[in-house]
Amino acid sequence: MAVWSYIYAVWSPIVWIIALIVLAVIALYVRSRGQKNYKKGTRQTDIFISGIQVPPAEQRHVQAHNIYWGFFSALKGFYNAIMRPHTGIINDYILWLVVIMAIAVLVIVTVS
Amino acid sequence: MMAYIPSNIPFVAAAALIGVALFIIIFRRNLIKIVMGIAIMSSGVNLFIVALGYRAGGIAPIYTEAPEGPMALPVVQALILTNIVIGVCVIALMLVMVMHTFRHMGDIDAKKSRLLRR
Amino acid sequence: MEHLNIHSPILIVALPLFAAFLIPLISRAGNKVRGSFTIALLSFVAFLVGILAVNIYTAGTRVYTLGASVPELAIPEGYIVPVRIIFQVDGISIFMGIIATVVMLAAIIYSLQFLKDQTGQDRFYSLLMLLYVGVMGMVFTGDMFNLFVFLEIASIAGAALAAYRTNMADAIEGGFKYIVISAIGGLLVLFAIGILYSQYNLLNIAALAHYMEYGTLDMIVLALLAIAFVMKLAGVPLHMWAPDTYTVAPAGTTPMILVASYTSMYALYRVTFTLYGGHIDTTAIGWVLIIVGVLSMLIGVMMAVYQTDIKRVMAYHAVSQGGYMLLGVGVGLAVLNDPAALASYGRDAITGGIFHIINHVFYKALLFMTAEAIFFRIGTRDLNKMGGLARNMKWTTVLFAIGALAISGIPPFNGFASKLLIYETVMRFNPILSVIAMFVSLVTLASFAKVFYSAFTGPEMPAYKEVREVPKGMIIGMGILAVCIILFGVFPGLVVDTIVAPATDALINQGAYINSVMGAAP
Amino acid sequence: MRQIIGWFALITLVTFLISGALLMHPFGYPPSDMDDYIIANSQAETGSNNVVAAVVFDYRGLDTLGEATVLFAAVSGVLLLLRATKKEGDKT
Amino acid sequence: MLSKIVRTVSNQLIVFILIFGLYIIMHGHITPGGGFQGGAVIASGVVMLLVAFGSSDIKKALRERRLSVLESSGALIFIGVAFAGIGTVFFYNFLVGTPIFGEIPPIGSNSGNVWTGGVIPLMNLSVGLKVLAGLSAIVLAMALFSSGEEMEE
Repeated sequence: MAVWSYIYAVWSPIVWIIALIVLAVIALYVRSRGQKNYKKGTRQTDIFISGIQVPPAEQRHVQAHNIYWGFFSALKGFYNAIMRPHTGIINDYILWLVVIMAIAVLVIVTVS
Repeated sequence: MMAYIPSNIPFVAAAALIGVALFIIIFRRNLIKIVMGIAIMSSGVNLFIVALGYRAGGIAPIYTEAPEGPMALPVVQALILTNIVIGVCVIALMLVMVMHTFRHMGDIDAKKSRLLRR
Repeated sequence: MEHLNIHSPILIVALPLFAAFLIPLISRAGNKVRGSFTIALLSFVAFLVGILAVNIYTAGTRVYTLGASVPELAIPEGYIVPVRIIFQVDGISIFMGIIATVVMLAAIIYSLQFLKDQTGQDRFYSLLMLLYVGVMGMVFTGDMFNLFVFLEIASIAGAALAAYRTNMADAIEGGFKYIVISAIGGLLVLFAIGILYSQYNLLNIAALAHYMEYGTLDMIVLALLAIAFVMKLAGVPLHMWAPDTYTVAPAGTTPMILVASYTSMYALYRVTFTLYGGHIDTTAIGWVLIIVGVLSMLIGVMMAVYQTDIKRVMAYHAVSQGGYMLLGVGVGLAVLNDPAALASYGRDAITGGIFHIINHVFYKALLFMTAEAIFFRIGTRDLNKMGGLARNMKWTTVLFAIGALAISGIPPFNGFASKLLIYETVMRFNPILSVIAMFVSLVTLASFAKVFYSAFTGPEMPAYKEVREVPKGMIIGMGILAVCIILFGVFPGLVVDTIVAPATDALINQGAYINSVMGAAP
Repeated sequence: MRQIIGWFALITLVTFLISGALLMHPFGYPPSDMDDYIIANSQAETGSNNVVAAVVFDYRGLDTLGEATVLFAAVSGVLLLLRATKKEGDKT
Repeated sequence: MLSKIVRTVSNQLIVFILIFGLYIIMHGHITPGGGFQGGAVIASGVVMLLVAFGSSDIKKALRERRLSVLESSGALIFIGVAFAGIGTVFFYNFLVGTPIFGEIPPIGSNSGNVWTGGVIPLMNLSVGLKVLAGLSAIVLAMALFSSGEEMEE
């Protein structure tokens, strides 16, 4: 029931969950072996950026717009290409429909 | 194929009407004109479907005081009755949305009154 | 009980319809009365769906002829073709029905709290019921024109609901786009139905499939129907309406509009497998589906990473995940006429594609609901303005995490189960496609990591110090879906064997569908 | 660019639609298996002289119910969209 | 609001429009017409009144709430008649052969009899109610919106 087997692989979520629990136990054990003399709220846990003034908490949050900035700038050409069709004009949506439908009719009639 | 051209004119007219409607919907930016295009397209489809049911020399499919003769097909007439009402409903709803668009944006140009893109 | 069983196909459609007509009257008695009435009626309908499902899994396809003297009398005595409208419910119909019913229940429970102080509630619930009726009618009917009528019901109700927030200009725009797209798609479908009618003088799907000759006109019809349905299910490059509409629709309705688009996917499968199966070049059509699927996956996910509107991210992911379904079923369709390949992986590919529908609808509905929960509390959908919400909205955070992990294909949630099936089978068909699918899954994870990071983690924003957890009703609505996600992820074998395998068989076995109506013909 | 693509696609599609219209059965001589049954039997089965009414309300009654539903949905939608939204505590 | 001539004429004309619409609705099963067509005729009469008298006057007479109730009840009667046949099958024409609208006309061309058609006249009536209320409500709502008046909730 929980073991799900077909041609290639056997996949059992129960085994996966058990493995996950075992791993979690190991991780907790390793964590509990760590140093005990760290205290929250002292200078030990303060942020240190090579001596630069640390901004207040509200400004430290990276905005969604800036996440994966490198990814987008690397793929700039690709994004420019796929952004162009997304005009948001309803006429263009219908134009796409007509174009694809014309192609589909051509393909289906010529193939068969 | 050529032999059918004179007798198949109603179907051709309906197909042409759909083409005209698609032209309007693609090339006209005015939202009201888009709605008009859909109305024309609806009429084209209705014309096409009701023309399917015509029988040469046929009479309306009603037995009350019916003269002799073959009857036109009744199912298509029921179908377009349904589609006419659907068309009216769709157009009413679209016009309400165009009214709201105008109220919000002060414009019914599809290119100028859009907020959602990309 | 026996009576209920016999009439269950029509009762499942007619009772919500009755409720939709009654809701404007009943609303005068107050919001509580309307809420309990809606929930009670939907629970009863869910019970009927259960009865019908059990019956179909044991006894096979069910035929219900409306207005005949006996429900099973599909063809009038002594005649050769069906005349009346026939409801024909088989494995895949009831599969879609189960999806719609579960999502509808969750959406109604969620909306009861979500809309508590809003205006226009009576119309809202009425239209939501009509959307459900449209979906159920589309999947149960065995008649082409009836399919069109229910498609239009679903479209009109969906468009009106998408534009529910009339104070916002973008809501109106999303609704307008949806209704224009639906109207044109619907008219093209109707034109195609007219051509079919002119050739065979029939409207019943099984009878049409029985008499199908596949001439030039039928090819034009296939193109019209297929492309119109591809647009309604938001396959690239006809997907652009989907983000616009899903983004603005209020929470309870977005999942139902999503279900309505997958109902169009059902109609596409019905057309390609049942109506034209056995005539078309399945390899070519299968490859068309695969190409549309791969394009949807890639472009959908790449667009989703870029977005900064939380619902728009999810809407583009809906496009992308739709690609998985098309990919799986497309692979199965491509090898449909090759018995060896079909038995070794084609059937499993279709199973994976169909299984992904139910999984995707559940977690995407959950994600849309969590996004609207955030909107409900902070009044914006912009990810740039969010941050630190996990501190005050713990349940929402947990539920969002479940949905995000499920959509990214992390075991043991349900997304992994169907994605694994698709990867494995597509790998044997063409390894490159499988690699693309895995890459898309990876980008999906990255995209949801971005959403999770920018909305829930981080320091507490000063503007959102007073934000509270959403009301209990909304959490219950989301919880139903979350429980389904976890159960489906932990027991995938059970789900596949009970509800997905019959759906696959129903798609592949065209002869059984035709026989259940045309078997009685002399 | 857009104009050219649009015209090209439109002309292709309409050409196919028109050629489809030409390939159809000659106007006035449709095949009529289903309709013949209805014309022959509607009076005996439904008692209605008007065959179209018999089709609309009896043979294809569910379509008419659907059509009434569409009208209901449109009215609900119009009244929903044109509702007064000035109530207190109404979030947009 | 238009001139006095228009108002007076439309006041007289609405009666005939109502009668004609009702005739089309009730004879739907023997002559061309039916619920939708008759309902549309009556709704066009309402539109005529709307044009002649202006939306604010009509609003007092035709409350949108009443129209909505009328529409719901039309739809409920329709689906109720369909449900009534569920002893056999949904949409079964259970009135054929009974005294109410149940007579079978002579097969072939005949002069027409109102007491035929089974459930068809009932459905015509309910659909007629629904269509006249629905279309009037749509037009009224749009007129009120474009004239800037608030509708009652």
